[in-house]
Amino acid sequence: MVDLTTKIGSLTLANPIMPASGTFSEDLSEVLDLHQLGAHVTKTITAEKRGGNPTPRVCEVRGSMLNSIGIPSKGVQHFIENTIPFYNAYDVPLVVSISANSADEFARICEQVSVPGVAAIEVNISCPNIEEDGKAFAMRPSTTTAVMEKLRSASDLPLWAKLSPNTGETIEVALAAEEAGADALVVANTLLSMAIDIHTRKPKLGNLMGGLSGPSLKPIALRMAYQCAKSVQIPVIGCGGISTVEDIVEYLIAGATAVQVGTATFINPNIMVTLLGQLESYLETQNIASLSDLVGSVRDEDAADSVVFMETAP
Amino acid sequence: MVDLTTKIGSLTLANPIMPASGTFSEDLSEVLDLHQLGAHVTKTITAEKRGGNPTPRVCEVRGSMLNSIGIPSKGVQHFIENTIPFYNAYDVPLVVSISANSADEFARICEQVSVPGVAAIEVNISCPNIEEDGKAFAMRPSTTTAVMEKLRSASDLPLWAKLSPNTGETIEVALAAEEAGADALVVANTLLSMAIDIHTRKPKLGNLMGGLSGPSLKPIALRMAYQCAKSVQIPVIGCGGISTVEDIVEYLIAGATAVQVGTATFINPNIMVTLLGQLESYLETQNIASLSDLVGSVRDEDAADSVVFMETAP
Amino acid sequence: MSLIQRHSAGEGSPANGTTHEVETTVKSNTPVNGEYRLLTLDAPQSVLDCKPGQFFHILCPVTMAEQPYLRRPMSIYGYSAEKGELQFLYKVTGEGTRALATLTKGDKLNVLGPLGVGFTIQDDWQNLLLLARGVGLATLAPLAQEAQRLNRKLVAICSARNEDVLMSIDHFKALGAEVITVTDAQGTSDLENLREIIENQIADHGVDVMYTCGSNRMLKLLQEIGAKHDIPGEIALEQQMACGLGMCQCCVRSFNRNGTITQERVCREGPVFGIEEAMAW
Amino acid sequence: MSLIQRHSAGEGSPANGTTHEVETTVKSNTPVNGEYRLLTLDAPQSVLDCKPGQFFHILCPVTMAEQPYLRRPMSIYGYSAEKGELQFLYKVTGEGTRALATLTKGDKLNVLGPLGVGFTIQDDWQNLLLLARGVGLATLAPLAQEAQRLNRKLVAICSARNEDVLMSIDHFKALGAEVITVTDAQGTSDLENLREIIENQIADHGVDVMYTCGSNRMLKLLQEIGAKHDIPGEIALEQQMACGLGMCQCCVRSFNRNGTITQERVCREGPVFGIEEAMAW
Ligand SMILES: Cc1cc2nc3c(=O)[nH]c(=O)nc-3n(C[C@H](O)[C@H](O)[C@H](O)COP(=O)(O)OP(=O)(O)OC[C@H]3O[C@@H](n4cnc5c(N)ncnc54)[C@H](O)[C@@H]3O)c2cc1C
Ligand SMILES: Cc1cc2nc3c(=O)[nH]c(=O)nc-3n(C[C@H](O)[C@H](O)[C@H](O)COP(=O)(O)OP(=O)(O)OC[C@H]3O[C@@H](n4cnc5c(N)ncnc54)[C@H](O)[C@@H]3O)c2cc1C
Ligand SMILES: Cc1cc2nc3c(=O)[nH]c(=O)nc-3n(C[C@H](O)[C@H](O)[C@H](O)COP(=O)(O)O)c2cc1C
Ligand SMILES: Cc1cc2nc3c(=O)[nH]c(=O)nc-3n(C[C@H](O)[C@H](O)[C@H](O)COP(=O)(O)O)c2cc1C
Ligand code: FES
Ligand code: FES
Repeated sequence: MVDLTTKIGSLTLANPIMPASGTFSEDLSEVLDLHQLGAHVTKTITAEKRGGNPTPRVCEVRGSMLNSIGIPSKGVQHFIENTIPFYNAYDVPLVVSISANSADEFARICEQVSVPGVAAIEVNISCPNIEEDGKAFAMRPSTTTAVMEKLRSASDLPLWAKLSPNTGETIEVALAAEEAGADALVVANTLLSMAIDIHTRKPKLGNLMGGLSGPSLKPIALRMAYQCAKSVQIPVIGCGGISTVEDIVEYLIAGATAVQVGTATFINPNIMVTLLGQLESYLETQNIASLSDLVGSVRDEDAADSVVFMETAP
Repeated sequence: MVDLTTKIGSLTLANPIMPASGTFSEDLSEVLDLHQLGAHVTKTITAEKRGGNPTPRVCEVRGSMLNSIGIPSKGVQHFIENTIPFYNAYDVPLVVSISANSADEFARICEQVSVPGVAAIEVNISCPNIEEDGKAFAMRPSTTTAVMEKLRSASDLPLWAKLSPNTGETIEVALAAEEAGADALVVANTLLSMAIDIHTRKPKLGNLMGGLSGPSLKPIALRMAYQCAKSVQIPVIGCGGISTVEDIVEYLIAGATAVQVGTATFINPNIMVTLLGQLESYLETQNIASLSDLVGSVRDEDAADSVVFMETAP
Repeated sequence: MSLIQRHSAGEGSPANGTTHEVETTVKSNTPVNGEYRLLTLDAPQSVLDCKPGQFFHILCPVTMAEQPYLRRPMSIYGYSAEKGELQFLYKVTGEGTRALATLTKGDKLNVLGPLGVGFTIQDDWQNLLLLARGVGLATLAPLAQEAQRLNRKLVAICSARNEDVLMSIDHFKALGAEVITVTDAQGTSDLENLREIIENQIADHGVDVMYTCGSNRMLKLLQEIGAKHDIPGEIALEQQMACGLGMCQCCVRSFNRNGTITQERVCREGPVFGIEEAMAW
Repeated sequence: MSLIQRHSAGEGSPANGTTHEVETTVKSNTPVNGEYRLLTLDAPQSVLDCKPGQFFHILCPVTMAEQPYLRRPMSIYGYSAEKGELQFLYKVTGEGTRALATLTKGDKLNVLGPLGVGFTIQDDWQNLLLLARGVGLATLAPLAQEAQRLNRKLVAICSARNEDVLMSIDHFKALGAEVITVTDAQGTSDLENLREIIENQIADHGVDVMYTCGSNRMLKLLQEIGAKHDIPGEIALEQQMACGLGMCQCCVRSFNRNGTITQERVCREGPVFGIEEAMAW
C-alpha cells in the first residue's frame, strides 16, 4: 500500500487530488462519490449577490477552452446556509474560494467564511483591484502584499493564495504572498485569451476576453509551479491543464504537494477518481512508497544556471 | 480577383503571409517557391558567434511544442555575406531579425544590418537584458523604451518590435515601443513553459525551460494582437499558433494587417502557400474585395466596457 | 414548473448515481436526409431511465480532421430499456457533429447522462400538442413515445423548409400521434397559419398543454395562445455548455419569474422550462 | 566527408524540388516481432529518388488515444521506384509510433522527404562492412540493396538481444550480403567478440569501409578499429527533430573536426556523418 496522504501546512489530505474552483459543485455527487477527493474546493464567492458575465460564457479553442463565467454569486449568506452544510456531510476538508474587488471587502468576506466546517480559504486574487488601476491583485507583488496582509489579519484559517498566469512577475508575486502570510499557493488560474467567430466577426465570448484552461495551459502553469516551488517555503498546489496521471506526476516532480483538476472534469466527470486510481498504481509499479518521495524530485542540476534566465524564451 | 496586398508602414507586401523568425531558412526553398511569401523573415542573429542552448532543444506538449533553441548565430558578418545575397535573388521584402543582451549592442547590430537588400528590421526584444535584472526588454515598458530609442537612432529602416507574451503589461509595452519609434509590432513571441520527463525526472529541454509555440498559443497571442491593435496606431503583425486559414482571418479581424506562421511549417512545410490559396478563396467566396476590408473589422461594440477588465480572467 | 422536478444533489452519500458516464457502442449512424443523421447506440441500462426532453452530453470522437474538445449536448431522440438502445437525431453543423458523422457500427462512444429536467405530462393532461421545427423534432419526438405509454392524445405539428427535410413523420404516426405538416415551400409554415391550426385544435377537441423547442417565433406564438386560453406550455432551450452537470454556470439564460428576472442553468434547471417564464432572445 | 554531398539551397528559383511533402497510401503495416513493425507505402515517384541513410519525416495519424504533434523522423528501410514503394521499419515506443501502428491498408499517410545526407559508397570501396543493432537495421538495410546494385561485397554483422528479435537476416541474405549474427542470449554480442569478428574480416579479405548506427559502444569500437587500420567509416546519428529540413536548429550534435568542436544539424548535414568526427554522448 502506498501512502497517498499529503500535507498542505497544518492540513493533511488523504490524497493530493482535488477539484479546481469553478469547475466543481454539489452536482458532481450525481456522478461520483465525493468522499474520494483529497479536498472539496468551492466556486469563488463574493460577499454580495452578483450576476456574472454575459453569455456566451465559454467557447472551445484547439484542444482547450476559454471561459468568462465571471463570479456569479448568491452571496455569502446563502453559501453559509446551504453549501457548507452540504459538504460537511463528507469527511473531506472543505476549501472555500473567495474574492472581492478591494482589499477591505476581501478581508470582510474572509472573516465571514471563517466558520466551523471550513478547513481552508482559497483567495482568488486574480480578480481586478478596482481601487487601483483595475489590474488583478495577483499581477504585482505590491498589490499582492497589500491584499494578503489584510486577509491574514482577517482569519486564522489556512490561506491559499491563487496566483495568475497573466503576470510577468510570478516569482516576485509568490514571494510577496508567502511573506504576507499565505499558507500555500495555488498555481495557477486561467490565462487571458480571446477567440473571434469569423462568421459573425464577434468575439466568441460575451465578455470579449476570457481565461484559457485545459491542456494548452499545462506547460505554462507547470513552469509557474516549478518556479514557485523553487522560490518559496510554503506548499505549492499545482493547477492547470491536468488530464492524465502523467500530468499529475509532472507537477509533483516539479515540486507541487497536491494538484487541482479543473476543465478535465468537464470532459470526463469521473476523471479525478480515475486519476487517483492511476496515481496509486503508478507509485506502486515504480516502487515509490510515499507520495512525498516524488514531490520536488526534479533532476534540474544540469540546468540550474538557466533558472536565472527564466523569462528568456527566445 | 481579390487584392491581397497589405501595407506595413512604408512597406507594401504582395500578401499578408510571412514566416516567423526561427522557423524558416533558405532550406525551405527545397520544398516551396519562396517567391510566394509576403516577406522573408530570418532567424534572429546576434553580433557575435553564439552556440545556442544545450540539447534537447525541442519537445512536444499536447498539440503544441516547446523550444529552447536559443540564438545560435554565425555572427553578423557571415549573415551579410551569405544570407542576404541568397534572399536578394527573390523579389520579396527581406526582414532581418536581430537581438542582443544590452541596448548598445542591440543598436550596434541594428546599424550593421541596415544595408541595401534589407527591407525592415525585426527587433527581438524578448531576450534578456543582462545589464538589468536579466528580464527581457519586452517585459516592461521602461526597458522597451530604452532599447527602442537606441535602436531608432541606429537605423532608418522600418523597425518591427517583437513583443513577448510573458509580460503582464502588453498594452503598456506596445505603447512604449510605438512611442519610441517602432514602425510595427510583431505579436508575439513564445511563452515561457516547461515539461518534465517523468521517467528520468529531468526537464525535457536541456535549458530547463523554453517557449511554447503552436496552436496552444493562439488564443493568447490573438488576445495580445487585439489589445495592441486597439491601443497603437502602427500596424500589428499577428503571430502565434496559426495553422488554418480561419486562424489568419481571426487575426485580421482582430486588427492585424499581416501574419507570421511559425511552428505550423514544421508540421506542414507547404502550409504558408496552402494558406495563401485558402485565404484568397475565402475572400472571394465572402465577396471581400480587399484584404484591408477585413482588417480590424471585429464587432466588439457590445463588449467595449470589458476592455477595461482586460487582466481579469476569473 | 420545471423546477419542482429538480434532482436534489447527494447528501454525504456515495455517488447517488442518477447520471453516468458510460461507453456505448454504435449500432448504426445513418443519414436521414442531406443534413441530419440518426445515431443508434447500444447503451447500458444504467443510462436508459430517461425522460422526454432530457439530454446527453456526448464526447465526440477525435479524428485526423476534427478535434472537438468539449462535449456536445444532444437531446434524447429515442430510448428503450428493453432494446438497450439510445438514439440521437443530429444535424451536422460543426467540428463535433462532423466527427460524430464519421462513427460507424462497432465504434465506441462515451456519453454522459441522462441530464437535465425533461417535459412534464401531468396526470390530467389528456390532449397534448407539440410544435416542432428542424432539429427541435429530435427533442420533442420522445414525447410521442411517452404519450402512447400514458395513453394520451398527441397532435404533432411538424414544420420544415420543404418536404425533403421533414423528418420523423412516420415515427410520430407509428406512435399513434396525429401529424400535421407545414412547409415553407408550400407557404403553410407562417405564423398566422400555425396560429390558425392551433386555434382549430383548441376549438375542436381542446388542448391541455403545448410543447415546443428552440425558436423565438414559436415561443412567442405559444406564449400568446397559452395566455389567451390559459393553456400551460413547456419549451426546451439551448445554450452553450461546458460541464452539462450544473457546475460551471456557463449555460445560463434569463427567465421572467413573476416579474423578477432570474438566471437559470439550461443544463440543470432545464433544458425544459415553463413557456410563460421563458424569455425571447 | 558527408558535407560534400550537401544539397545546395535554391537560388531565387522556384522550389527546387528535392524534397516533397506527399500523401501516401498504406499497403501494409505488419508486425515483424513483438516490438517492430514494417510499414509499406504506396508512394509517388517524386519521393523515391532516395539514398541509403536518408530519412523521411512522418506525420503520424491522430487518433482518439494518441495525439502526436510534431513529425517523427524515420530512416528509409526500403525504396523502389519501380514498385512505387517506400518502407519503414519502426519500433513502437511512444505516442507517435503507437499511432503509426494503428494504420491499416488503404489509410493515408503524409510523409516529407527524402531528407538529409545518406551513406557514401566511393567507387573504390569494394568490401563493405556494416554493424547493426536493433532499430539500426532499419537505417543500414538499404546499404545492402545499393551494394548489390553497385556490385560490392557486403558483410552485415547483426546484433540483438536474442534470436527472436533479430530482424532482416533474410532481407540481407536475399540481397547477397554475408550475414553474421550475434546475440546477448548466446553471449556473442559483447564488444570483444565484435572486435574479433571485424578484425578477422579485415585480415581475411580486407574491409574498405565500415558503417554503423546509433550506439556509443559501436561508435567507439569502429573509431578504434578504423584508426588502427586506417579504414574510413560512417555513422547515422539520431537527435530530436522539429522541422527535419534544417530550419529550426534543434537537432544539432557536436562534432570534432580536426580538433575544433562544431555543431551540425543531424537533419541536414547528417544524419550520416564521418565516424572519425562523430563524438560519443
Ligand atoms: C440541451 C440541448 C439539446 C440539443 N439537442 C440537439 C439534438 O438533438 N440534435 C442536434 O442536432 N442538435 C442538438 N443540440 C445542438 C447541438 O448541441 C449543437 O448543434 C452541437 O453542439 C454543435 O456542435 P458542433 O461542434 O457540430 O458545432 P460548432 O458550431 O463547431 O460548435 C462549437 C461549440 O458551440 C456549441 N454549440 C453550437 N451550437 C450549439 C447549440 N445550438 N446549442 C448549444 N451549444 C451549441 C458546441 O457544443 C461547441 O461547444 C442541442 C443543444 C442543447 C443545448
Ligand atoms: C534520422 C532518424 C532516423 C530514425 N529512424 C528510425 C527508424 O528507422 N526506425 C525507428 O523505429 N526509429 C527511428 N528513429 C527514431 C524515431 O524517430 C523515434 O523512435 C520516434 O520519433 C519516437 O516517437 P514516439 O512518438 O513513438 O516516441 P516518444 O518518445 O513519445 O517521442 C517523443 C518525442 O521525442 C522524439 N524522439 C523519441 N525518440 C527519438 C529518437 N531516437 N530520435 C529522435 N527523436 C526521438 C520524437 O520524435 C518525439 O518528438 C530515427 C530517428 C532519427 C533522428
Ligand atoms: C468554467 C470555469 C470557471 C472557473 N471559475 C473559477 C473561479 O470561480 N475561481 C477561481 O479561482 N478559478 C476559477 N477557474 C479556474 C480554475 O480553477 C483553474 O485554475 C483553471 O481552470 C486551470 O485549471 P484546468 O486547466 O485544470 O481547468 C475557473 C475555470 C473554469 C474553466
Ligand atoms: C524553433 C523555434 C525557434 C524560434 N526562434 C526565434 C527567434 O530566433 N527569434 C524570434 O523572434 N522568434 C523565434 N521563435 C518564435 C517564433 O518566431 C514565433 O514567434 C512563435 O513560434 C509563435 O508562432 P507559432 O505559434 O506560429 O510558432 C522561434 C520559434 C520556434 C518554434
Ligand atoms: S453546462 Fe455547466 S452549468 Fe450548465
Ligand atoms: S530538425 Fe530542424 S534543423 Fe534539424
